[in-house]
Amino acid sequence: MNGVHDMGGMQGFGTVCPEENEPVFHHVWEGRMLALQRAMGFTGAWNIDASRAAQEQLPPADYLAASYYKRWALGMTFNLLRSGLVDPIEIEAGHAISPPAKVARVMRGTDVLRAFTRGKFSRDTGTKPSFCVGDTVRARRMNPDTHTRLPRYARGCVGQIEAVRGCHVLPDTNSLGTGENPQWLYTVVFSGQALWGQSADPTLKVSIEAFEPYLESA
Amino acid sequence: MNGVHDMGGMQGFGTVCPEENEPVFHHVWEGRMLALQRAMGFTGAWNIDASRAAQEQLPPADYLAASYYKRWALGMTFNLLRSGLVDPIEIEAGHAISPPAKVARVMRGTDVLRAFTRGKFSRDTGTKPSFCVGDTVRARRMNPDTHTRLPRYARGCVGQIEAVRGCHVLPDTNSLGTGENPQWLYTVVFSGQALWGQSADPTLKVSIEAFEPYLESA
Amino acid sequence: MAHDHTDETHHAHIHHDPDQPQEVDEAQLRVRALETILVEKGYVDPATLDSIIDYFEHRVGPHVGAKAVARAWVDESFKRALLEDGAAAIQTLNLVPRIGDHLIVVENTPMQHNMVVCTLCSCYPWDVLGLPPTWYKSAAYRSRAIIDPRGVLTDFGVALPESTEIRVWDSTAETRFLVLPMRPANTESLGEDALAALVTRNSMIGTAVPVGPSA
Amino acid sequence: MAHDHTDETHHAHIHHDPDQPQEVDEAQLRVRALETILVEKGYVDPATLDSIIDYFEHRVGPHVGAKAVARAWVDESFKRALLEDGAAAIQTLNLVPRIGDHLIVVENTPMQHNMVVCTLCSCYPWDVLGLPPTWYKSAAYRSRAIIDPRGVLTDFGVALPESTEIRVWDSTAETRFLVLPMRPANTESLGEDALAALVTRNSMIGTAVPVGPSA
Repeated sequence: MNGVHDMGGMQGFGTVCPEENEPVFHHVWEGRMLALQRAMGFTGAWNIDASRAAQEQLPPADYLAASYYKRWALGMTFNLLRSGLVDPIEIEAGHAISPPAKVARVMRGTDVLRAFTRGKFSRDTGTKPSFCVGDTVRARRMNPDTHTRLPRYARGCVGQIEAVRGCHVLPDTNSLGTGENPQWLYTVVFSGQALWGQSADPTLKVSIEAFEPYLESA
Repeated sequence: MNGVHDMGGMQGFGTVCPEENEPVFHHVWEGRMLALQRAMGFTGAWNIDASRAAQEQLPPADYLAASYYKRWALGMTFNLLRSGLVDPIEIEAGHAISPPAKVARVMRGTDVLRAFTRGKFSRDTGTKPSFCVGDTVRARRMNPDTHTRLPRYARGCVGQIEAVRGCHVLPDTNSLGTGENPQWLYTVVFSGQALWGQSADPTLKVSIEAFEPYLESA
Repeated sequence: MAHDHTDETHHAHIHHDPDQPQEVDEAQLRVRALETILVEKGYVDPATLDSIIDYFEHRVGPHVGAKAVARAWVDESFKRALLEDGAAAIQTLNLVPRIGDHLIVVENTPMQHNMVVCTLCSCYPWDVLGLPPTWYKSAAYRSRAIIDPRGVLTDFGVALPESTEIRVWDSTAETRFLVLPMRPANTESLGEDALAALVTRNSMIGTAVPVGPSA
Repeated sequence: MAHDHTDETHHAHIHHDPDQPQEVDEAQLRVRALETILVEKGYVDPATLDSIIDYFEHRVGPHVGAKAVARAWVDESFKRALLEDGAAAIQTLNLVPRIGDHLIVVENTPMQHNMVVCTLCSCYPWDVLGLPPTWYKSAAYRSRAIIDPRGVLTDFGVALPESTEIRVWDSTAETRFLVLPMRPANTESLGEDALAALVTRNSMIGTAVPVGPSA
């Protein structure tokens, strides 16, 4: 989806403001939100791609106005309602009203350390990649109105395959719940000028991690 | 500038909601704002391109959250401060404090009808256009962080010159106050598939009005 | 997903309705302050502001474009002149003081339907249509018109034949566009004024199609 | 214009500071309500939530990555292993239960400086760096890092030689990136722990450069 979340190359967001000695959380509720996200992720009610997709469908003005963890809260609310785990009236009321739905598993204290291994997204498919290191490729012009991980700034641009990363779950379908559909994943590197034109910094190179369906020979 | 104002092709803003029997203004202040904009435009303190540029530099979340005429008010405030016609303290106070600056002219009742002719932006430069009707051109990849009228969605795409519109004031320089710098203006038409990829509506064609520096032969 | 979230996320939204009371109050105060300052500074004349508002509320509007369309429907030579130079042709109708240059009239045909948008702001041929409606200025229209025009037309209840080419004109310069819609069926007996009454504003932007009387 | 408006438009802004009290109150209430509902429904266990927070506050953080960097500076074979397979190499240090797959370590050299961003959300190698700082998640960083990385570095007070190639890695998949910075000068006498203390979080994202002791 071409949303405001896809902000690579946008101008006008001002300067970057690092904070000295930044705490892990600025407010207690931020930590609670993070923990809720992890715990709900563990239930298997939705996958990480659906989590991202939920945030991307927030109204653009809301997306930009909300802080990071507030976006998480809004995205989770969307997925709780969509999955039927929570009723709209419960969100309004702020407590449970109807009986719980069934979830695959509930995270307990003993699961926590195990749950902190980042998920494994590579899959063995027995297929062969279509591109090899050094190949010249073009990122496709594609504009699905659903979740995708091909950023707009790269579309239509020509770059080189720099690495083949294995076959990975495709977010485009996984976010929709229509399957993991694993695809070869590549690091594709573009010159700054290929992305931004002749006046770009000549010392700039940018890479994206691109799934095979995002690419075509060039 | 690659800002949220450049929203062609974005998804997620929802459906279009026409209003039956829509009034010219929904609130009295909207009409006052429109009139202020016209009256200040007449003073020559800034040009229309600077007006647009002022709105484009609003923080993106503010741009999206504000209504149309509220954006005008915010943009005008920016230009009043930038041009020195009004002091920040006056904006805070809501009334004039320091003596007025000099403006080229003030609109009076007798000027109103004359002022309602839309400005003429074509200029006779004695130059010849580089492209003719039927030429295949590519919209340049250019990403100035100042005002431009080449929308992002067209950049890097190949289309055809459909009409030559004469030499017109270039917004890119005019907005900065660095000159009218008139350039040949063309209607360039793209197939939907050139812009959006193979899955685009095959019956779609989109044209932009493109100044010659926005284009290269393809 | 992009199109079906309206209901489901209702409860998840922060509300930014531009017409909500808070926004109106804040904008109203800001504009009142601007007017006070600019009048006190002598940059603007309050009586002139009233005249400007009056002009947009009562003098200019879609009736200007509608009259030109109706004339084009009944007068082939006017239609040719309109398509040749929209500003010059409409000028001859003496409806408004002067039409701005580079008004480009684009003709709908059974093969091609035209729609006008300004993706970068909300440029609009106000000298022949008056001020743009809110939907024309909305992010929804500005963003979708060029990538999903048939979806936008559905929002307006308009369904075109699948084979009709849709041509969208993005108003990225100071040229302005007016759609010349097709004359509806069953209008052979109508005079120019009755025809003009069928020509809606939206039909001259390209999001509606004029409808004739039932047969 | 994009870079100089901060002061001039101060008075023209609607304030949307995400940390303003109103946003905090609203978010806090929303999150409290979510927690209440999810606990009452039995989907989450409150004691487990505490453990998760504890993990991120006290167990994982930039010290993990810093240790790996320092080891690579003193142990060439570890460095080769780290560049070959970041997850497997760091696993051998036994600092955290398990490092996620596809952790890609990219090495700064006098010719090339690496920076990591996620333009689409805020993907980050949290298993070796902990939670991302606010600036990493900001629209300013996500938007500018790939088009104006030298400008971004200026915001961090970092100026690289004009000839240095800047390589920005956009984390658009489940691969994660860790920058291996260059060992600073005047550190020949330092042990591994003292070296690790020089390795800041930002230097492993690519927005800082480790600084050695003064000569």
